[in-house]
Amino acid sequence: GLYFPQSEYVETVYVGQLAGTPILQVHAMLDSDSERPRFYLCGINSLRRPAHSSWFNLDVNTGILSLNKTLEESDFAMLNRHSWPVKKLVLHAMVLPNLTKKSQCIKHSPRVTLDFVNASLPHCAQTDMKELCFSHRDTAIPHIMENRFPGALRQLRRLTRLHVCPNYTISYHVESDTPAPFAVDENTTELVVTAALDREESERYRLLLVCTVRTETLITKVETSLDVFVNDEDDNAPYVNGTDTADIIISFNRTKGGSFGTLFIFDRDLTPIFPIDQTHNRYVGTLLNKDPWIKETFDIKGSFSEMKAALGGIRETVHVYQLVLKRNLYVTENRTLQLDYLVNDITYPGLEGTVSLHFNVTILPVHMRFANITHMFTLTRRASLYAQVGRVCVENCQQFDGFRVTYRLELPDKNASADVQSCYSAISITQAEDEMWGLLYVNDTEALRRPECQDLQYLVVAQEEHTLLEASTQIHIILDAQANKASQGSQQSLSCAENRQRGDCESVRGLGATTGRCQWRQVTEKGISENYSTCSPDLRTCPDSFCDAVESKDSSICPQDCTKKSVIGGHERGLRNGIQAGHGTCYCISEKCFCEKEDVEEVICDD
Amino acid sequence: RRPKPCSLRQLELTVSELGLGYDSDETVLLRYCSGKCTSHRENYDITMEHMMRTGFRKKGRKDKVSNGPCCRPTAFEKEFSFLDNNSRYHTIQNVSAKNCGC
Amino acid sequence: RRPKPCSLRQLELTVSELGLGYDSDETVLLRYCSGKCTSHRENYDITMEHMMRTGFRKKGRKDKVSNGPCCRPTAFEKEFSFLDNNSRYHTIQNVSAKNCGC
Amino acid sequence: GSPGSLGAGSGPGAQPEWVDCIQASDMCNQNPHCSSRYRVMRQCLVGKEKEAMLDNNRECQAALEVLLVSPLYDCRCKRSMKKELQCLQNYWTIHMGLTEGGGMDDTSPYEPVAPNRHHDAFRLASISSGMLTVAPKGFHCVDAERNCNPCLDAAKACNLNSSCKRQRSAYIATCSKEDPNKGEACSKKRCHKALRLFLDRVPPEFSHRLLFCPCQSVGCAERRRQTIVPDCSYKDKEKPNCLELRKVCRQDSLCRSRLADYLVNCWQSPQTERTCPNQDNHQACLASYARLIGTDMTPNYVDSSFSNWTISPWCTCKGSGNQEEECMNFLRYFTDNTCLRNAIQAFGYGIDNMQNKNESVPGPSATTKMGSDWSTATSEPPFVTIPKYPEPRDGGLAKTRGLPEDHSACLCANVWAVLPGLA
Repeated sequence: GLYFPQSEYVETVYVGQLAGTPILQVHAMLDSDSERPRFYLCGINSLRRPAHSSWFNLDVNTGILSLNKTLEESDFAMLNRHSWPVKKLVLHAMVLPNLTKKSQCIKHSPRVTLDFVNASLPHCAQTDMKELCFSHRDTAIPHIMENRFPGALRQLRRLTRLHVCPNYTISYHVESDTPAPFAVDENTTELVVTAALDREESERYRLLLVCTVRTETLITKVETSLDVFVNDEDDNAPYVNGTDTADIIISFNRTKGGSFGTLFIFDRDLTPIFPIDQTHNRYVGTLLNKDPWIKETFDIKGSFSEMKAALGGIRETVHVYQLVLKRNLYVTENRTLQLDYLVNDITYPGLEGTVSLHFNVTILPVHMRFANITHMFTLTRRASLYAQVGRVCVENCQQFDGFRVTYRLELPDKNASADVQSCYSAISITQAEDEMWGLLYVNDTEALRRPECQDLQYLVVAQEEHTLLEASTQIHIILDAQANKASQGSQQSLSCAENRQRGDCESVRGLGATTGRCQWRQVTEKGISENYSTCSPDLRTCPDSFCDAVESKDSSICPQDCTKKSVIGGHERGLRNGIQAGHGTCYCISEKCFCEKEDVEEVICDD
Repeated sequence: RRPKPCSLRQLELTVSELGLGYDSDETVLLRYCSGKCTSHRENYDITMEHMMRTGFRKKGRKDKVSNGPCCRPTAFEKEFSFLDNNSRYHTIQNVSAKNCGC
Repeated sequence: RRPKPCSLRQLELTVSELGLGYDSDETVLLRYCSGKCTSHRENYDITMEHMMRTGFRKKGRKDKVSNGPCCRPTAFEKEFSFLDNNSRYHTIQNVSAKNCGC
Repeated sequence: GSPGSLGAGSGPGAQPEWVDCIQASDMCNQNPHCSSRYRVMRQCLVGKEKEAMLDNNRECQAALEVLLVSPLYDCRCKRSMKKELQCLQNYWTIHMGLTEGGGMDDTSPYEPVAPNRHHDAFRLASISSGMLTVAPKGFHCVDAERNCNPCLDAAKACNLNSSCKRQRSAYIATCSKEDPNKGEACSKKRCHKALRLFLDRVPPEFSHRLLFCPCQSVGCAERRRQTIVPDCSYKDKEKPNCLELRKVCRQDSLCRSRLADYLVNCWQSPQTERTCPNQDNHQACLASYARLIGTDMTPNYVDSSFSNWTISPWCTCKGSGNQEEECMNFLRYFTDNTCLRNAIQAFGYGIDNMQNKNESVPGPSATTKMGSDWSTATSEPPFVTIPKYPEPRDGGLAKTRGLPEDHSACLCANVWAVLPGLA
């Protein structure tokens, strides 16, 4: 409907100005040819209209605000008790397409702020040319809706100064670097937009307003710039620039929430992200497929962002659409389908406000199989409890997402003798919640060291948890030479991490030690380093800032990766637990870890 | 010169100078405990001193024991946070003493 | 050989061997505290270690500080009485530890 | 008399101490006529339909009219007072109904600060002309050889004061503590509270020094940027639209109050010659800026540039649609604020030696620059300025005559005059 191009009007009024004196003129732009704007003063909120509003009159047809009474000193004093020489009067105006008695303001009613000065209007001699030409504090920037009717948007003449210098002639004209459909109506001195505007062509016009003041002896030109913004409306249909079809293959990653494929829809109109419930350029999407399986399995996720057009840098919108899985897919799922998605720009009035997008989806089954190789692992009989032997993984397991594969060990020959079967307790397999591979580790050192337990062969069975699909493979663990008697002593295995020096570390057995002995890592850098010195059961897996499935079986295996307790000394914590970086040597005593420079001997307090 | 008794002392130094490995030019007031605890010794301490000198050796023991109460913090300042020279924040606990005792 | 943590130990010896100057052949079970307090150390201790090595000297300080919690009795056996070799009774306090702590 | 002039201690002429809005609410509750309307008013403001309720509901209108002549209209809140939030909530119970919709017309619920009694040691024009910051006199470098880093010295001063050190460690620990179970870097809510506590409890000579230390190096500027632990208190995954952020802030009494206070003390519309309200009271501006930290509208330096730094809340004007101009205008309160820039630079020059703390001016509010839109709005004392006009393009023949009687003009206008024969 009718709208005000400005949300704020500012002017100054003086004691002594007479009833009928024009103050300023508000303007409304037409929304349709038949509209006739009716202007009214109104009350912004629930209060009785302020006393001073009765001093003013707003002409219902012209929008000219003028004085209803002569402004007196008493009016100024009565306003309020402050002693400021200038008091601010605030009014509000509204425009309706018909006559009304309503006094409550409607939405978007501009504010009129009048500075009431406790002095009389300056005479011509005291009036500067600038004051004569332009209302001094009117910095409001007009906003004009695109595609609308030409019309006056602003009174350039300073109405309060109309009769201050009667023998001056004042005229206005407008200039602009780039062609702009604006002119000045010489009779009414109103700035007029002469044609419907198109925001998609220009969002803003930078005008130069020139006021010419002619006296008998002098011609003075006063210029000032005025920006006019063009407001957007949904007058452009969505379009695809490039393809409207995405070919998608879903194989290993079939997890709920996974997103696939990306299609773009462009729109030369703006799409504000605030306020959210804005009804401007709103897109609604509809999945056209009726198949319930598709509706339960897939969704389309849309998002949009603002971008600048290559040509002219005009703001526009790009919408991005992706296919999203609403649930995990079983490994056996194997089908091809086409999704059709209709996007509708519901605020675009024209017919072509819709665009169809197509997602050609191929869902491949996941084959559970092990690589066709013989899995060989070597292991020393001196290995400690929890020593990691190696990993087993079905093909492509690293890319699996959305389903879980568990691993177990079985004897290749179920009717082997009890003695032979007892050897097989030597090795076990485990797996972390979020890991797709199995970790082989030493589970029984006694069995490992028994001479009769020669090379061990296991059957690894991998099973998918929903479909119970299985795959298996043979693994072969080759044990090195006889475990010598010395190392078989019942030396109590302790946490490698407790050792603070290379000598102690490499001479001691520790939980998880693959070689049977702990391994020392020496830092070279100064300060707090990720390669801190430490004693580890196996430098390949500890410390690596990751508390894996075997390490989490016992806090003494690799506290450097798994400790949740506080760390003393200069350090940086790992993302979830453990020590990411440490100063000097890091060592741990029952999960409490310390990082410090190591060249010290124990000092007793012998004061 | 009578040995100073166990008390709280302070020293202004940079975080880097704390020797914890952090690289930061921020300054901190390090409070620590130093001084003698002689007046808090018990018969136990006199005996321990004797045992450390000769007693344990005679009994074939190599234990190391403290022959007197230590001047130690009885409470720490809970935490100290600072920005290091790579613009990363760190918070360290119990680095400065709040009060001392034997 | 893992450094033994701070714990209560005991040793049988005569009163004369206590080194307190009493002459008595009576036997006493002396309990004392020994062992490491490594796992009770705090940032303070690491800093003190560094300061003792270089820090204090750089700042012109000569303070001596303990760079770790001490293994000390947290309670004593209240008293112990005995007859010396001149048939005179004596009672001495706090000569044997009841329990230990860092 | 005009509405709002009644109420304890606000008779004409008298300049009494301010009534705080907790006392005012107690006084109203002791008066049956007032307390019943107060209850009605609180009902009117509950829920989403409060704007419609205020405009159309007769009972709400009647209640508001009674409350406008109660002490609740002219009450104010002291900064860092006990029960500050409750005081602010009482204030907004009345004033929520007085302000227009989205506009930034809130008057500050806090007691107005006293105008700056002595002008700055040297005219700030040299600063406001965008001169590069030079090594400030106020912040002499403690250690000549080490490159000068006043922000590091500020951290040192705090660390050597046990209370400041404890408070600083508390908010940094809270703001840099990972929240693993929630998978978030930290708890922004807890961090904001810790920051507010720090800024409330630690005197400005420590906190302002950390926030506004003048920098001559990237390292120093980065330390200054890090002061509020921005990864937790400031940044977020996405940048909201600034109008959205303003709306969220105005729905929270504390944020709305501190934003209003910031605008009242830190924003001077370009029309006047002074760069800061309250006679260039830089201290009041810095204090109200600092108190925005820890609210939804937390501002910060956007990068570690030291010469021409920019301050902004965490928001963007992208996606503003037709309200881009309004959005940019709001953002300029931070990114293009001469008063804030001068106040920070003056702090760096050591000019503002905290002589006029936040003493409050007695009596009801006299300064409502933003102009509350109701009848008794006033404006500041007459703004006297010689308009800054760019030199006329080709040298005008006659200069403008006489002083403009309206003393000021904000429009930049080029003027030149031509003899009739030559036109």
